[in-house]
Amino acid sequence: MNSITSAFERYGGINLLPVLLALIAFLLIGSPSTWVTLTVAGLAMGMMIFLMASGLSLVFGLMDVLNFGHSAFISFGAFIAASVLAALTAWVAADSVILNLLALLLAIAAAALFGLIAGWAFEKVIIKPVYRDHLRQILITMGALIVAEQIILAIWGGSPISVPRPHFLSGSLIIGDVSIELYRLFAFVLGLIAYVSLYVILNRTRVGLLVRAGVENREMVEALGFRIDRLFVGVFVLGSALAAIGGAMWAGYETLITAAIGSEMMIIVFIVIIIGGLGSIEGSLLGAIMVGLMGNYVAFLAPKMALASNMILMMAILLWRPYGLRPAVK
Amino acid sequence: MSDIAIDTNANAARGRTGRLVVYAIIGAIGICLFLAPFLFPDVRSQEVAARICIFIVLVASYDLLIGYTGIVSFAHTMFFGLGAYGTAIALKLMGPGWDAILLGGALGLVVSLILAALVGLLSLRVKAIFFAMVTLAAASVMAVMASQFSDFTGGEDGIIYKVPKLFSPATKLLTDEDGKVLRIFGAKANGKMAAYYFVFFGSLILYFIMLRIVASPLGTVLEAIRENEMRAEALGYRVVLYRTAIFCIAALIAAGAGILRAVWLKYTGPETSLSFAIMIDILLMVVIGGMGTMTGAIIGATLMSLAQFYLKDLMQLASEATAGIPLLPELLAPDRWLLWLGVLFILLVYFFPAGIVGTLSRKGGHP
Amino acid sequence: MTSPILELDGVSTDIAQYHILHDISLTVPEGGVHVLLGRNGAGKTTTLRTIMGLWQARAGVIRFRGDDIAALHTSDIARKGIAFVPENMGIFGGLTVEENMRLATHDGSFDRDRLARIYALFPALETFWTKSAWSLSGGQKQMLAIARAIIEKRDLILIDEPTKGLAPAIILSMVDAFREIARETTILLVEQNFLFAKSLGQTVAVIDDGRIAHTGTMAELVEDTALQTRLLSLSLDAHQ
Amino acid sequence: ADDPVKIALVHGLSGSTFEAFSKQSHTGFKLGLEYATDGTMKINGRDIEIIEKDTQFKPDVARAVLAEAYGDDDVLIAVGGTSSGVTKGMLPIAEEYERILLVEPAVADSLTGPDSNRYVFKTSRNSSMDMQAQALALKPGPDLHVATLAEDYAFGKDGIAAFKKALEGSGATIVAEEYVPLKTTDFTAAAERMFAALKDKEGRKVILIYVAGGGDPMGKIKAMQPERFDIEISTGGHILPVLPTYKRVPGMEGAIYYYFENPDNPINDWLVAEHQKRFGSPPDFFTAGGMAAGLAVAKALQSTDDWDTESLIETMQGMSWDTPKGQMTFRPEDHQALQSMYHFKIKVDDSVDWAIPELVREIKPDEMEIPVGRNNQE
Amino acid sequence: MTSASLRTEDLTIRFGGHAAVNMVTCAFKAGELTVIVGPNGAGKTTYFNLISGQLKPSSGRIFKGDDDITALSASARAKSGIGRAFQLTNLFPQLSVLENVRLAVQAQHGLGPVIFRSARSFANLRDEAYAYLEATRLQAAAALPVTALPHGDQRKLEIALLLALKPDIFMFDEPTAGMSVDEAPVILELIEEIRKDTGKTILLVEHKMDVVRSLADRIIVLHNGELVADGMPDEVIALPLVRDIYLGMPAEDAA
Ligand SMILES: Nc1ncnc2c1ncn2[C@@H]1O[C@H](COP(=O)(O)OP(=O)(O)OP(=O)(O)O)[C@@H](O)[C@H]1O
Ligand SMILES: Nc1ncnc2c1ncn2[C@@H]1O[C@H](COP(=O)(O)OP(=O)(O)OP(=O)(O)O)[C@@H](O)[C@H]1O
Ligand SMILES: [Mg+2]
Ligand SMILES: [Mg+2]
Repeated sequence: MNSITSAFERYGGINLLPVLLALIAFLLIGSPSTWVTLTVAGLAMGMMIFLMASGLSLVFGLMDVLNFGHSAFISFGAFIAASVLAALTAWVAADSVILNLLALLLAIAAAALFGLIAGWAFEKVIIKPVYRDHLRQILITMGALIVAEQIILAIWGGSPISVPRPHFLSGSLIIGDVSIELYRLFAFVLGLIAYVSLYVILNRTRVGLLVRAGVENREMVEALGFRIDRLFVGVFVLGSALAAIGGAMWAGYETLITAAIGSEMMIIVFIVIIIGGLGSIEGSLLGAIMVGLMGNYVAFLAPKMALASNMILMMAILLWRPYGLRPAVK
Repeated sequence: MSDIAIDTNANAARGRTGRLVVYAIIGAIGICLFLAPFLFPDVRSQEVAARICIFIVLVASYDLLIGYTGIVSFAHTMFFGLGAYGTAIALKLMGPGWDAILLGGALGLVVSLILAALVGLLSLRVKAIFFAMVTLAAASVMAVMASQFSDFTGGEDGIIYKVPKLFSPATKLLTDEDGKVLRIFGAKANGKMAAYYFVFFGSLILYFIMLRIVASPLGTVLEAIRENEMRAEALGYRVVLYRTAIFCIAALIAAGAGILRAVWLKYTGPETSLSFAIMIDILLMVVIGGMGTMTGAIIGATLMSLAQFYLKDLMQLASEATAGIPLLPELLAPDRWLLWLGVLFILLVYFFPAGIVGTLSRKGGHP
Repeated sequence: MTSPILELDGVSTDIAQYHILHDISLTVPEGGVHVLLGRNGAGKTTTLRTIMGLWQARAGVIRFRGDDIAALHTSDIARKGIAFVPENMGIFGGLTVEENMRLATHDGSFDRDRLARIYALFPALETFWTKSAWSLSGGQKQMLAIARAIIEKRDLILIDEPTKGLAPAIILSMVDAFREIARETTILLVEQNFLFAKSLGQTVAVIDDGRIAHTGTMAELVEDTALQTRLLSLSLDAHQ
Repeated sequence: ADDPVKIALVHGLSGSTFEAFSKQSHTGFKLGLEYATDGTMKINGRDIEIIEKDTQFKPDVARAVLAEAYGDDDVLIAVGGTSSGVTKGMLPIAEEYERILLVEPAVADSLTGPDSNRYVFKTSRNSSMDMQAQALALKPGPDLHVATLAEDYAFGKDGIAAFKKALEGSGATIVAEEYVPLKTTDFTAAAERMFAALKDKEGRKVILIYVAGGGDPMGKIKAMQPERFDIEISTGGHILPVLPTYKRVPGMEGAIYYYFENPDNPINDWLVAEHQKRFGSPPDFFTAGGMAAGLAVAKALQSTDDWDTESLIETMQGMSWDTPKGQMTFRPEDHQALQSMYHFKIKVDDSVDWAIPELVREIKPDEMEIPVGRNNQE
Repeated sequence: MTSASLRTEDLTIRFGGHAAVNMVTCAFKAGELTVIVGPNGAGKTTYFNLISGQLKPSSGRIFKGDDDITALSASARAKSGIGRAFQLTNLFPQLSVLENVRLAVQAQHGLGPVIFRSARSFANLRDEAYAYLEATRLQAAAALPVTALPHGDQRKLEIALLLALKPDIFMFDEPTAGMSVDEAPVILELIEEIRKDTGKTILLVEHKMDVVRSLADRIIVLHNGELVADGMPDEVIALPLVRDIYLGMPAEDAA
């Protein structure tokens, strides 16, 4: 038993969980083509969830702020991207990959820019007065969420809005009986880029450390000569921008969006960051991929269980590791 | 030291006037609720008053957990729903009788108690955030079950049923010479009034039970657990048992509130007794009123319910009054009332950091 | 002596509605160890926190090297070269010992010589270098708090009761260490352990009930047992 | 000279994205009254006053405001609501106050079922109509193999049950029934299961999608290219904002409740023209539905002199009246309005923002066997 | 061995590979005041934590009188008469000073689970709590929240709580740390007071050698988790090992 666990640790420890999951699923599913289709779809789904969850994980895990308004950034990101794409219909529908890509990147950039600016304002007005006070955070961010959703309703109206998908990303890559949606491939790549950049920022600089220290004892960090308030703004803004990018990607995936798009994702986002462990983007990635894969496998093998699968996964992991898979903070 | 003494007195005096204000508000709300059928005979006010009564109980019972003991649970609506569905299903299956209310209500209470004890004993020893997630999971499982067993629960659509004759609007409690329903100050002494007083006194009893609990030695132990669990244990208090006990008590009271709700509404569905939206409402009411204060529940529940029912009308008036002015009428358009509710939350947090009661009486909640 | 590094002039501090410090005036000369004494609740901690900008002075001037720092943000005060070892030690329990130390450096890298000297002074820190700080013993936490303040050269270190909870051997070696540190740095020390204070201090100020009750040199105070008794009730404890 | 007659519109106007549907319904209702009264908004010389109430999409609020409308505002007829659950909670209030509740646009069959009562009339379509029409649009025969996809709750299951019933006797076979949890966003697994069930079958192979919420299952399954197994997708028509997503399935056939170009009658022509003129866009599902309700109220009021509830019920039972969707009839037993549905085929025209559900044929009420929910005659 | 009121047998706890308390076997008698000394990190607080139940041992056993209490929870041990004050102040921060002590008194009376009587109606509890505040000279601060107390007063409150539990076994973890010279004697007097009652056992962790000398009946020395010396104060202080690892100077200079 011990030798198994130590071998497990040696070859990557908990990072192997998704691989293990995929292996088990392979045995149960039987058909290799179906397995590949489901696995690729699950991975891409995981990456999109990662984009939405990582921001919250940073803010919640590092700054200890329970931001129920996070979903507003997802929604705004989605709607802004949709509007940009709608304005660039000609480019989106064009037969040129470059124009397609340009339109898509512009849409994502617009969402990210919004996330940065709105995140900054949000921190100043909403979050600042309530650091360290979870319940007031819930109240005030909930208030802000209502306001944000109403603003979306006022601007974009209540009917669903359809999001044009760039021409080069529609359809699937068909290899044998395997079908891989192109959009999911793109989401996967973008998620990976976001992950790597975040990893560098947080691990190659002292930012992560400082923020964690600041949550524990703000005064002491200031007495060491750091402006914790500016740091917090920075992290918050980063988290909001990620949420907005995630929302933009999600809008392209859903193709039909309503103002509730963000809040509908919140439960899954919370599950992911709790599975992953608060404050660590490695954890968020791991959690998101687990949830993505699990969702698809279970939906195929036992559709009745699909709804409960995420909850069960979360409970199982918490029983095994009460702080999640890779917490940055305990 | 002398300066400190003087200042403490001044502070205490300020706290005292604040507390007086709070008691005055509570008194006013209490009288309004007691006399609601006479003071506000219109239909909507009746609904609002009954809702306030029920939510005061629900919110106060939640405050036992979150404010007094520091337990964050998302399963409170689960117990509320168990009480409501128990009563509702019994009324539906057995027909409108007191036996159905008794049996269904008792069933709801028993199931709540068992579930609360299980959840509490199994998971109250772990970290707060984990417990919150366990309760969230439990609550969502319950919601799925309500949707799946639609033969009993009516699924998403809920169930409608009749209640004992005494509570039907057609019942005449008192009659005048012509045999018509007697009117007292414009209020009809009919079954509706009976139903309202059933809810009112039911809530009152539950509320008094909670008042006793928080003032009892048990209540002080709960506060100690909230403040420093490890130290409470070191003083000789079995923390897990206390937490489980209060979790069960809160669950029972919530289920009790659910019974009242089911009887009053004559309709039970996920949106009225099980949904996460209600959970959020409860949370907001607790925080607005002031955590760790039983009076906060009264103010929070009243304010929030009034806002949910009347803010829109108020805005209608404001919007009409400002008709000539540019921009303002659009911002005040009644359909945007939720926007202003959101703004209201934000302002409340700014100006009443410890909730209304907490801030007024300067008995700051814990940070 | 050279011009003072720190000067408090008529500083009064309120915490919430309580008036805690009244008209505190104090000069800390450059170099050496300077001691702030006083009984429990006298206001020593409050004085240090006021200097650090963690409480805002209601009135008065705080000059560091001639600049008024009373209105500055805590982090700016720290960046002027002032380190602070708070009463509750201010350890980041969620971080490792190493991470705690790293945050106290200006660029995240350590000066090997200084680190070696700190290891020699507090060997436990080397042993627990990669462990979470919350698992340290009470005394080890105190060591970490002091080590953080001296990991880089500072102009002024404010230390609040560093010897509490430390074993005698460590206190002894700290006397030497502080002497050495004080060669390049000025130390303002709040201390209850008169023995320790006596062996280090050059000047001394006594606070009572939020007011300065006495200022002078340590030598004076050591000589004058009557003064000791009056200010610190020292005679009550024959051993000291 | 007389007091105006009051009518309450009780819908969810805030708190859910469906509030847009309620607003369409209001617009339609007013247009209906306007059409019926030639713009005077007077019937039998009495003004009509419309009171709007917001249910906030909460059943308890809905019950309160409906009771308020009947009890305090003394309205003659109330119209609403938007979501089925909320509307179900409103039904007993109508009985309690002995006033008419006209259900529009909530769809559930159960609103005219055993829990309903004789004061409830319903102009909106119900799920059975959707699914029966959908089945007819598939032109079922022995070579047809269908896999169904629906959400796992009462609405989804009832819909599929109605669909299966409509196929009975046609020889068509259902090869798989997939139920996904509510609010599912990833349909890969369900699609794989349906592909597996269908791909080796001979004859026509169809995936029938019956998912009410968002999630765009049609687009997502289409992206997996079911045509490589010769599998077609079929789903019901949708509101205009959703129709752009149908551009991905040109040639798809199904049934739709309303598309402004499909019905051919003067009322619809007027509606389309007026709507285009006033709002710059064509009318949608719920505008048409609202208008049908408005016309029903107007016709009922115009047909009796005695405006009390009992005589109105008598008038409305079995009443036929003209709407933008042609003639509708309140079935006397359960007060459900029987109405036409439209068999369509998707046409993509790049100059139109959305995909056009081009009319194949009108499915008349008598072609569908809509189950009777209750019997108000007894 | 029955004369021992508290006894640990091969008591050991490991954190990872590191044994913070290692095979400590020791018995404490009623009426005896034992001072535990040792360098920082020697395992003194951890030893206390094991005895009072905040930590569970990896191996070894703990007896109170003749009963094996190794498996009991912290609360059960507190009820059985083992009381302690903490090294790092550990109180109920938002409650008032009086309320803190009242909670301890209430625990001692076993009145926690009472639901349907007002806590205020137990006037005796309040009076008793107040008496402990007087004993620790905290009566002036009775109404203040703990957060407003200066450090020294918080230490005193810690001790008031311990007194209120009326244990048979008192454990003090550096009670006078951070206390000024005029305050410390108050605490020492209190400890002397307890010692007069011969039924009580006192364990004290202390670094101030003058305090150690004036109070101790017996000294035990922990080093790296192991018990390295045990005996009369003068003997132990004179041991070269102790001077080496703990005092760091010739014993005569220690004062
Ligand atoms: N947060 C606070 N709120 C209210 N009063 C406070 C607060 N902090 C300190 N005080 C009061 O300020 C006075 C001075 O406290 P301070 O901590 O400066 O004393 P000290 O000299 O450091 O004492 P000690 O030696 O015990 O640490 C005390 O009377 C204390 O009650
Ligand atoms: N929970 C824990 N996890 C890991 N190591 C721990 C833990 N608790 C204590 N230790 C380690 O055990 C050793 C003993 O710690 P303890 O607190 O008992 O020391 P102490 O003798 O009380 O010292 P001091 O006089 O400094 O208070 C220390 O080295 C400490 O780092
Ligand atoms: Mg101090
Ligand atoms: Mg210790």
